[in-house]
Amino acid sequence: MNPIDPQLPPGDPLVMLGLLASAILFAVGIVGFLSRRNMITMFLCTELMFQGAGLAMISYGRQHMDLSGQVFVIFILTVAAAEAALALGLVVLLYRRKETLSAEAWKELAES
Amino acid sequence: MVDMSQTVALLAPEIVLFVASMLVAVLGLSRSTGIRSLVPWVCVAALVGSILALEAVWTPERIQGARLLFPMLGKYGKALIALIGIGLVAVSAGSIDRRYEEAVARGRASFDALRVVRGEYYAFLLLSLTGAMLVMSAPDLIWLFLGLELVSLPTYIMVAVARTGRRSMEAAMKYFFLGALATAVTLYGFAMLYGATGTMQLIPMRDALAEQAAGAGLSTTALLGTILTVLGLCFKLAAVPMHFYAPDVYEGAPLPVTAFLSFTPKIAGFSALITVLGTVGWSGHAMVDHDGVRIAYEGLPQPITAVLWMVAALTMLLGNIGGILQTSLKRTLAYSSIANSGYMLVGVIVGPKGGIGAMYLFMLGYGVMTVATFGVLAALERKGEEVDSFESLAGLRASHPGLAFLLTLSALSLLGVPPLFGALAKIVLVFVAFEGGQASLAAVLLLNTAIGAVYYLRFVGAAVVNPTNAKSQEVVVVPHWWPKTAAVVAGLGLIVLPAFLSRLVDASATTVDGYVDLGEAVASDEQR
Amino acid sequence: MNLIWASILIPVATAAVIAVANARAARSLAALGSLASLGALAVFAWQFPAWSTGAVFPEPCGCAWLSSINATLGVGFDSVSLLLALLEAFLIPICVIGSWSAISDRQREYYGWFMLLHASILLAFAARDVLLFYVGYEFTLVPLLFIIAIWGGPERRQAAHKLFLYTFLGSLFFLGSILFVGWQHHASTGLWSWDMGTLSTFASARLPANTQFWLFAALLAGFAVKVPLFPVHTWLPLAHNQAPTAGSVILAGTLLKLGTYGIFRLALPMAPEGGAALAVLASVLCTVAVVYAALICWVQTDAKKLVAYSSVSHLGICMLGLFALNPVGAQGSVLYMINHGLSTGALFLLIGMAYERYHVKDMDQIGGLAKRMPVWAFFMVFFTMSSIGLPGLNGFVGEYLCLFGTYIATADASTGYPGLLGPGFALVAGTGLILGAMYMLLLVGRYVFGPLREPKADGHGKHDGSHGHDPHGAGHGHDEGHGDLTGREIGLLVPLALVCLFIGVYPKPMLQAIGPVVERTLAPYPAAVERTLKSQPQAAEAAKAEPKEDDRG
Amino acid sequence: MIAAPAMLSSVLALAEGPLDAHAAPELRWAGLALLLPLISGVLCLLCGWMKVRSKLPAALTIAALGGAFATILRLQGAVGETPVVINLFDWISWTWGDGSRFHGFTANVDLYIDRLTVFWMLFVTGLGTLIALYASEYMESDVGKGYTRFFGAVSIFLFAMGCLVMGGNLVMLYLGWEGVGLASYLLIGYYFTKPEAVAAAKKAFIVNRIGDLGLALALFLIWQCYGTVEYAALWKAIEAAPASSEWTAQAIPWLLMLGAFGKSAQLPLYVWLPDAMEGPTPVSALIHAATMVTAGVYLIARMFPLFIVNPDALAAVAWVGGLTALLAATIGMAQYDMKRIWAYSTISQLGYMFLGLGVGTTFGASYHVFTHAFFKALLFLTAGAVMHGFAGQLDIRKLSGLLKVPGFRLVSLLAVLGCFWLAAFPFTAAFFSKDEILVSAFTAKDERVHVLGWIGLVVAALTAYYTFRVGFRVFFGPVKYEPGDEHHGHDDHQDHGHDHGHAHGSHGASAAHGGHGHHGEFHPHGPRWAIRVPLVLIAVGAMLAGWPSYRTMLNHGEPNWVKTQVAQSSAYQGVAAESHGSHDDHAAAPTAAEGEHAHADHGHLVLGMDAHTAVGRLGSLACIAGILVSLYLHLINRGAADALRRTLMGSIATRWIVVGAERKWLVDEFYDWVIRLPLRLVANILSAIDELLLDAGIVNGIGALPAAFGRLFRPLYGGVVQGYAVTMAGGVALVAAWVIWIWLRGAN
Repeated sequence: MNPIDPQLPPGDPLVMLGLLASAILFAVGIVGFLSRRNMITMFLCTELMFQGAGLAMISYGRQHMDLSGQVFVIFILTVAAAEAALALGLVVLLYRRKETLSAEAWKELAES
Repeated sequence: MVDMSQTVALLAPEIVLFVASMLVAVLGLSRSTGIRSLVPWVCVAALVGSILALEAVWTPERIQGARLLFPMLGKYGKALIALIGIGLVAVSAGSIDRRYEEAVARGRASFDALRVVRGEYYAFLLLSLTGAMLVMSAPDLIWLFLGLELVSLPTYIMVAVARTGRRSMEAAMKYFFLGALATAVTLYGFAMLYGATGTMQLIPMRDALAEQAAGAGLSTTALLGTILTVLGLCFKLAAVPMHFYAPDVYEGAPLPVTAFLSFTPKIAGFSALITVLGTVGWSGHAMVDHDGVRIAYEGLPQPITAVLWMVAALTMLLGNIGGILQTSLKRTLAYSSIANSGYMLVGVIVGPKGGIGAMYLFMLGYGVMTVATFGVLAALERKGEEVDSFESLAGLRASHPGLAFLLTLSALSLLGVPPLFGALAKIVLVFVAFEGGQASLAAVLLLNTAIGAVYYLRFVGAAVVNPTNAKSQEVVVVPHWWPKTAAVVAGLGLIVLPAFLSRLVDASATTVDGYVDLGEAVASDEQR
Repeated sequence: MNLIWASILIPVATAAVIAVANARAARSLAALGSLASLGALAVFAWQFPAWSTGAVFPEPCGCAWLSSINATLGVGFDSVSLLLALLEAFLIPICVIGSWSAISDRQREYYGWFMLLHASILLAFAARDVLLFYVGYEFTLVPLLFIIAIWGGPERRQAAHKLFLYTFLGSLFFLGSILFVGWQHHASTGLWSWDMGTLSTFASARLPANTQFWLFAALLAGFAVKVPLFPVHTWLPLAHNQAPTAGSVILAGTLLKLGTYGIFRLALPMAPEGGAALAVLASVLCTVAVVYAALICWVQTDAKKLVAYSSVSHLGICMLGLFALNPVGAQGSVLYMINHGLSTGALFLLIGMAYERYHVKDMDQIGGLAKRMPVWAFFMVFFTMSSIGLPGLNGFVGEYLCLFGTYIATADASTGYPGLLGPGFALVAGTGLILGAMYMLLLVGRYVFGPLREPKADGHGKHDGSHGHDPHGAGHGHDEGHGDLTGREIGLLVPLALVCLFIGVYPKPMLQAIGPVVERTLAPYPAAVERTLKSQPQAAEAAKAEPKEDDRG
Repeated sequence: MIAAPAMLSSVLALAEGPLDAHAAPELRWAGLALLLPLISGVLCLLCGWMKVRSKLPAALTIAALGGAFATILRLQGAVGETPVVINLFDWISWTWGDGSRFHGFTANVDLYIDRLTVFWMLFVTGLGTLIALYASEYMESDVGKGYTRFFGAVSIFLFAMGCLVMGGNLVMLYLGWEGVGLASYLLIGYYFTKPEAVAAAKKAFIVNRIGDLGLALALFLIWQCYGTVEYAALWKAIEAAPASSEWTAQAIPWLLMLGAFGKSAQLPLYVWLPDAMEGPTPVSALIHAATMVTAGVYLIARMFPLFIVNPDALAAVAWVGGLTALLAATIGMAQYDMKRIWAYSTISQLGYMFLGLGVGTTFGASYHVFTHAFFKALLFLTAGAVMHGFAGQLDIRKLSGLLKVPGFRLVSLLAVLGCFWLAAFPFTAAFFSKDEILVSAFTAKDERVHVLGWIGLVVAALTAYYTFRVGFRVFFGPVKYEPGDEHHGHDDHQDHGHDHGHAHGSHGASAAHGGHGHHGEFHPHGPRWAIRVPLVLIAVGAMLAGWPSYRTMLNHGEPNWVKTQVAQSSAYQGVAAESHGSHDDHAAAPTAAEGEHAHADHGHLVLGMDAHTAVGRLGSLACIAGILVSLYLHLINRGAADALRRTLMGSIATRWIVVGAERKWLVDEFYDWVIRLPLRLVANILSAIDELLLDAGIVNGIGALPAAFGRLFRPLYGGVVQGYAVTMAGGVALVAAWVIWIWLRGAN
C-alpha cells in the first residue's frame, strides 16, 4: 500500500463530531441495553450500538480518506437486518411462551 | 491486484459446506423418512468433501495471492474444524427431531414440513462451520466480521430450535442478546483499529502498526481498538469477562448444541483473536522507560499482554472454581469450556513462537474430548430427556461399561492425566508458556489444572465408582448409533493421538507459517 | 530394552485381555500377567551388566515420540531403579494373588486396573526421559484412584479423592519444574533433551545457584507430597486406611517410593546448590515427621492406620538419610526404600488377611489373634521386627545407615562428603527407633498377643457391602471362618519373608550395586555443600570454633 | 533368624578355616558355636510348622547347645594370647571414593576370638545347655503348644548371645544385642494371652531400645573418631591415638554406658527386669539372671579402652552401679514374690559388676559375672522348681519349711546353698568376686569412688539379709504352704496341673489343681531328673566358680584363672596404666599380673588395714550380720518381722521407708507420670492436630478454597440478561480503563 497515509490533519471538525456522535450512540445503546427490560427495546439498543460503531467507521474513513469504512457500514447494516429478523422471530417465540416481553421473566437458568 | 479467482478457489471447502447446507435444508423437508435420515450423511460427506477440497486447493501460489496475515492457518485450522465438525454432526444425529420422527414412524403423527427442524438444524450447523472456516482465511476486517457473524447467527437459531422448551428458549435469548452486545463491542474495536491505521486490510494494517511501533509506539486508538476487539471476541471464547452467558446457555441448550457451542465459536473466536492480534504483533514493541530510553521486548504490547494475562488467569480460575459447584453435567462442562479457553489463551499470549501452534494442538485435543464427552452423554437418555445430572450417571459402568469407560477416558483427558492426549497437549502448552517467558501463567495453568481435577473426577466417580441409584436406573441408551460411534472414535483418538503427538505438534505449528511478525515487518521496512 | 518393554507391556496386554475375558478368569490372568512381567524383568536383571558400575543400561534410545522437542521413549535402568522396579514386579503378584479372596465383585475391573497400575509404576522406574517418567508417575494415580474408590472402606471416596487431588497437585510442581529445566536446556544449548542424565548434568552445572534453589524447592514440593513428608502427609493415613489390602500394599510398597525415587533421581542431581541449601530445612521436616508420626502411631487404635502413620515416620528416616548428602546416608536411604516396601507391604498384607476374617481393624474390638492364628502371628511378629529394624532382618541395614549417614554428615566430616546435619539430627531421628518399637509392639501386643478379643458375630454388619465378602465367610459359622492362614496366604508371605531375611543377612550385593549410583548422584554435592557452608560464615565459624555446638548440624 | 546363604557361607567358612594363619586348628570350628543354636532355632521353627507334638524341639535345642558348649570348650584349650578374627561372610561392607580410611564402612559377620570371648561363651553355653535341659521338663505341659516356640526362642537367644559375645565388630555386637532383646521379648511374652506378660515383654524391649539408641549412636561416634567399628582395627586406632581429648572420643563412653545400662538393668533403665519375671522361670534364670543381662558388663569390658580415656565416665559407671545395687537391695528387702526378690537381687548384683567396671577392675566385674551366673541361675531354677511344684506359688509368706517337704529336699538344699553364695558368705565364690570389686573401689585412683566401697559393704549386709529372708522363710521353719493360682491363670496352662497329676499318678493333686488349690487337698509334686540334674550340676558349677580364687589363695602368687582370661583381652588394654599401679606396664601379660595386689594395695589402707584384709573382714562381717538379723526376724521370731514393719509404718518419720521399699520407690509410677503419660498426652494432642488442624483444617480448608471462591462469584450468575450485560460491559469498561492507565503510566 501507499506508505504515505493520505490522512486529514488531526482535529478535522467533521471527524471529531462524527466520532463523538458515534461514542454517544454506542454509550446510549449500552445504557439502554442495561436499563431496559423490554426485549424489543434491548434489541433496538444493540442496533444503536451497531450504528455507533458504523458511524465511527465512516468518520475514520473520512479522516483517512478511505472508503472501506463505508463499505463496512453497508455490511453492518445487512448483518443488523439479519439479526433483526432473527431477534423478532425469537422475541415472538418467547412472547408466545410467557406472554411478556420482559427479559427478566427469563431467569430460570442461573447458578442455584 | 489480487487475483479474485484464486481467492475464490481457496474457498472451495467453504463453498462445499455452503452448498451442502443448502442441500440439507431442502432434504430435511422431504416427506421420505429415508431421505430425511440421509441428512447427517450428507453433512458428513460435505465435511469430508471440504477436507478433500482443502487438500486440493491449498497450494502455495494461491495462498501467496490471497495475501493473508496467517497464510497457512487455514490448512490446519479448517481441517480441524471439518474433522471435529464430523464429530459434532454425529453427536447431533439422532437427537434432533427424534421424538417427532419416532411419532411419525409409529404413525402417531403425520409428517408436517413445518414441524421438522432437522434440515435447518444441519444447514445452520454447516453454515456455522463455514463461518468458522471463513474466519481463518479473512484478509480484512470486513471478512472477519462477516465470518464471525456467520458463525454466531446460526448458533442462535440452533439453540432455540433443536429442542423446543423453556430452557432452550431462555438460553437462546440470553445467547442472542449478549452475543449482539459483544458483537457491538468487537465492531467498535474494529472501527478504532480502522481509525488508527486507515485500512481494513490486515496486512497493511500490520504494516501501519509496525510503523507506529517503530516510531513513537502504538497509538492509543490502536491499542484501545485491539483491546475492545479482544474483549468482544472473548464472548466467542467464553472468556472473562464475557463468559457469564456460558453456563446458562450451555445448560439450557440442547446437548448436541452445547457440544457445538463449546467448540465452533471457540475455534472461530481464537482464529479471529490471533488474526487481530497478528496485526499488533508479538514482537517489535518497545517501552519507554523513565530515562526516555526505548527498551524493546518480546511479546504483545505491554497493556495487551497485561489484559490478556489477566483475562487468561481469571478465565481459568473462574472456570474451574465455578465448575466445582455444579450438579448439572452441561453446566459443569460449560465451566470446563471456560477454563479450557483460559488454557488456550496462554498459547495466544505466547504468540507465534510455539504458542499458537500449541493452542491449536490443544484445540484439537479439546475438540476430540468434547466430541467424546458429549458423544457419551448424547448416547444416553432418561425418560426421553437428555441426561443432565451426575446422579443419572451413577452406576453407568454397570449398565453401559463401554460408555462409562469412554466418559472416564475423556474426563481424565480433560483433567490432564498422561498419557492421554489432553494432558500431553496441556504439557505442550505449559512448556511453550515457559518458553515464551510466561512462567507465571504456566504456574497458574498448572494450579488450575489441579482445581479442575475436582469436578472432572466427578464424572469419573459418577460413571465408574458410584453404585446405581433410582434415578440412574432409568437411564437407557438412545437407539441411534451416531453419538456412540462419535464417542468411541473420539475416545480412541485420545489414546491413539499421543502416538502421533510429534507430527501433530509439527502440523499445528504450521498454522503460523508465513506469518510475518511486527518486529520482522519493521526490520524489513528498514531494509527497504 | 525389549525385556524392559516386555515387562511394562505384558501387564497392559493382560489388562486388555482381562477386559474382554471371562470374569472368572480375571484373577488367574492377572496373576499370570504379573508373574510374566516379573519374569521378564528378572531375566533382564539377570543379564544386567551394570550392577557394579552405576551406569545406565541400556543406553537410552533416541526414539522420539515428540520429535520437535526430542522427547524420547528412552527406558533404561541403573541398579537403583532396577532394584525398585524389581521390588514392584515382586510385590505385584503378591498383591494380585493376595486379592483373590478379598475381591469378589467387579473382578475384571479390579485386576485390569491393577495391571495398569503395575505397568505405570514400572514405566516410571524404567523411564530415562523425564517426560516419560512423568507419564508413568502421574498415570499411577488413575488406577489407584479406582482401586481405592471402588474397593475401599467406608470412606473410600473421600480418601481416593484426597489422594488424587493432593498428589496430582504435587506432581504439577514437578511437571512445571522439569519443563522449566528442559526449556532452560534448550535456551542455553539450543538442543532439546529430556534425558535425565543430560538434564541433570546441564542443570547442576549451568543453572545459577538461585535458580537451583527454586528448582529444588519446586521438585521437593512436588515429590514431598508423594513421599509423603511432614506436613503434606495427611492424605496417606486416610488412603491407606480406606484402600483395599492390595492397594495399601502397593501404595506403601512402591508408590510412595516414586516420591523418594524422584528426589533421588531428579531433585538431587539437578539442583545440587538447591539441595545443599535446602537440606537442613528438609531434614528438619523429616526429623519432625519421624517423631511426630511415631507419636501419632502410638495412640492409634486402628491397626491399619497405625501402620500407615508408621510409613510417614519411616520415610522421614529414609529421606533424612538422603539429605545427609553422603554415601552412607544415601546408600541407606535407597536400601530403606526397598526395605520399607517389603516390610510395610507385608504388614498391610497381614492386617488385610486378618481383616478378611473379622472385618474389623480396630484394636479396641479385636486382639490376641495369635491364639486363633499362630502362623499369622508368626509372620506378624517377623515383619514387625523387620519394620523396627531388628539386625539380621532387612530393616536394620537401611535404617541404621540412614541414621549413621545423618550422624556423620557434619561440616568437617572426613568422609569426603561434608554435610549439613550431624549428631543432633541423628539423635532426634534416633528416638524414632524407640518410638518405633513402642508403637509397633503396641500393635503386636494388642493385635497379636494379649487375651483373645473377637468382635461379636455380626462382624459382617460393619463391613461395607460394596466389596467382597470373603468367600468362606458367608456360608460358615463365625468360628470356622476364622481359621489360620491358608496355603495361598502362606505362599504369599514366605517369599516376602525370605527376601527380608536375605537382605538382612546378606545386603552386600545390594550395597555394592547401590553404591556407585549413589556416588554418581552425590558427585556435585561436596562442592555444593562447601559453598553453602561458606555462605553461612557465622555458622561455619561457630562450627569450627566450638565443635560441641555442632549438634545443630 | 538367618537364611540359607548365611548358613552356607558359615559352613564354607568353617571348611576353609580361619583367616589368621597362626590360629590353632580348633578355632576353625568356632563358627559352630553360632551355627548350632541357629540350626536348632530353624529346626524348631520347622517343628512348629509341622505341628510336632513331642519333646523333639527340646532335644534338638539341648543337643545344639551342648554342641556349642563343646565347641567353646575346645576353643578354651586352643585360644592363645593374641585374638583371632574369623570371617564367616561379608555382611555390610562397601567403600566409596578412594576407599581409604573414612571412605568405607565394614561390618562383616566376623568372629573375634580372644580369651574374654571364650570365657564369656563358656558359661553362656554351659548354663544354656543345663537350663534347656531343665526347661525340657519344666515346660512339658506345653508340649505341642508353646514348646517349640519356647525352645526356638531359646535357640535364637543363644545364637544372638553368641553374636554379641563373639562378634568381631560393633555391628555384630549390635546384632546380638538386639537379637537377645528379641529373644527376651518373645520369652517374657511367652504366655502371650496374659496381658501382664505382653506388657512386660513390651516394656523390656522398649527400655532396652533406649539403651540401644545409645549404643547405636556410640557406634556412629566410634566410626567418626576412629574410622572403623571392627575390634581389631579399633584397638590399633586407639593405640595410635590414645586418650583423645576430642569431645567425640570423650562422648563415646557415655553413649556406650547408656546401652549397657539398658541391657544390664541399671539405673535409670532397670525397671524392665523385675517385670520380666512374667516369663517362664528357666528364661528368668538363663536370660534375665545369668547371661543376657551381663551383656552390658561385657560391652564395657570389651570397650574398656574407650572408657579409660574418660575418668568421669568411669566414675559415672561406678556410681550408677553402686546406687543401683543399693536401690535394688532395698527394694528386694521388702518384696514377697520370690522371683521378684531374685530379680532385684540380680539388679543389685549387676550394680556390683558395674561398680567394679567403674573402678577399673574389669577382672572383678567379669569374675562376679561368672560366679553370679551360676548361683543366680541356681536360685531361679530352684524357685522355678518350687513354683512348678506349688502351682505357681511364689509368695514367701505362703511357703514355709520346704526342706521338710518330700520331693523338695534336694531343691531346698540347693536353694539354701544358693542363698549362701548370693549372700557372699565367706569363702564362697561370690565372696571372692565381690571382694575383688570392693577392694578396687577402696583403692581406685579416683578418690570420688571410694565411698562406693562403703556403700558396697552396706549392700552386702542388705543382700545377706534379704537372701536369707527368703531362705529362712521358705525352706526352714514349720511346713506350711498354699498352692498358687496355677501359673498366673494362663489358659494354656489350665491343664498344666492335669498333666502333672497324671505324670505323678497322684489323683489328689490332680483334683486339687482342677479346683484351684483347696488347701487341704493340695499335694505338691517334686521335680524329676531333668530338673534335678541341671540343678545339681549348676550347684557344682557355682561351687567350682570359686576354684580360681582358692587356687590363688592356696598357692599364693598363682594368677587367678579368670583374671588371665580377662587380662588377655581388650578389657585390660590400658587398664594397667590408668587404674592400677604404674608398675603394671602390661597387664595383659599373665606374669606381670602376679603379685599385683601386693603392690597396688600399698598406700590404700582401709581402716588402717591392707585393703584386701579389711574388705575381706568387713565383707564377712556384713554378711554374717545380715544373716543373723534375718535368722531372728524370719526364722526364730517371725512375728518380730511383722511387728517391726508395723512399728515402722506407725511412725510418720519411718513410714516412707517401708512404703517406698515395698512399692519399689515408685520408680515405675514416676516414669509413668513423668515420661509415659506426658508423652501419651503429647501424642494424643499431635494426633488431634494431625487429624483436625492439619488434615481437616488446613488441607481440607485449602481444598475447600476453590469452591468457596466459586460461591463468592455465584451472585454474578444471577440468570437475568441485564445482570450479565452489566458484568460484561462493566468488565469491558474496567479493562479499558485499566489499559489506559497502564498506557499512561508506561508512556510517562
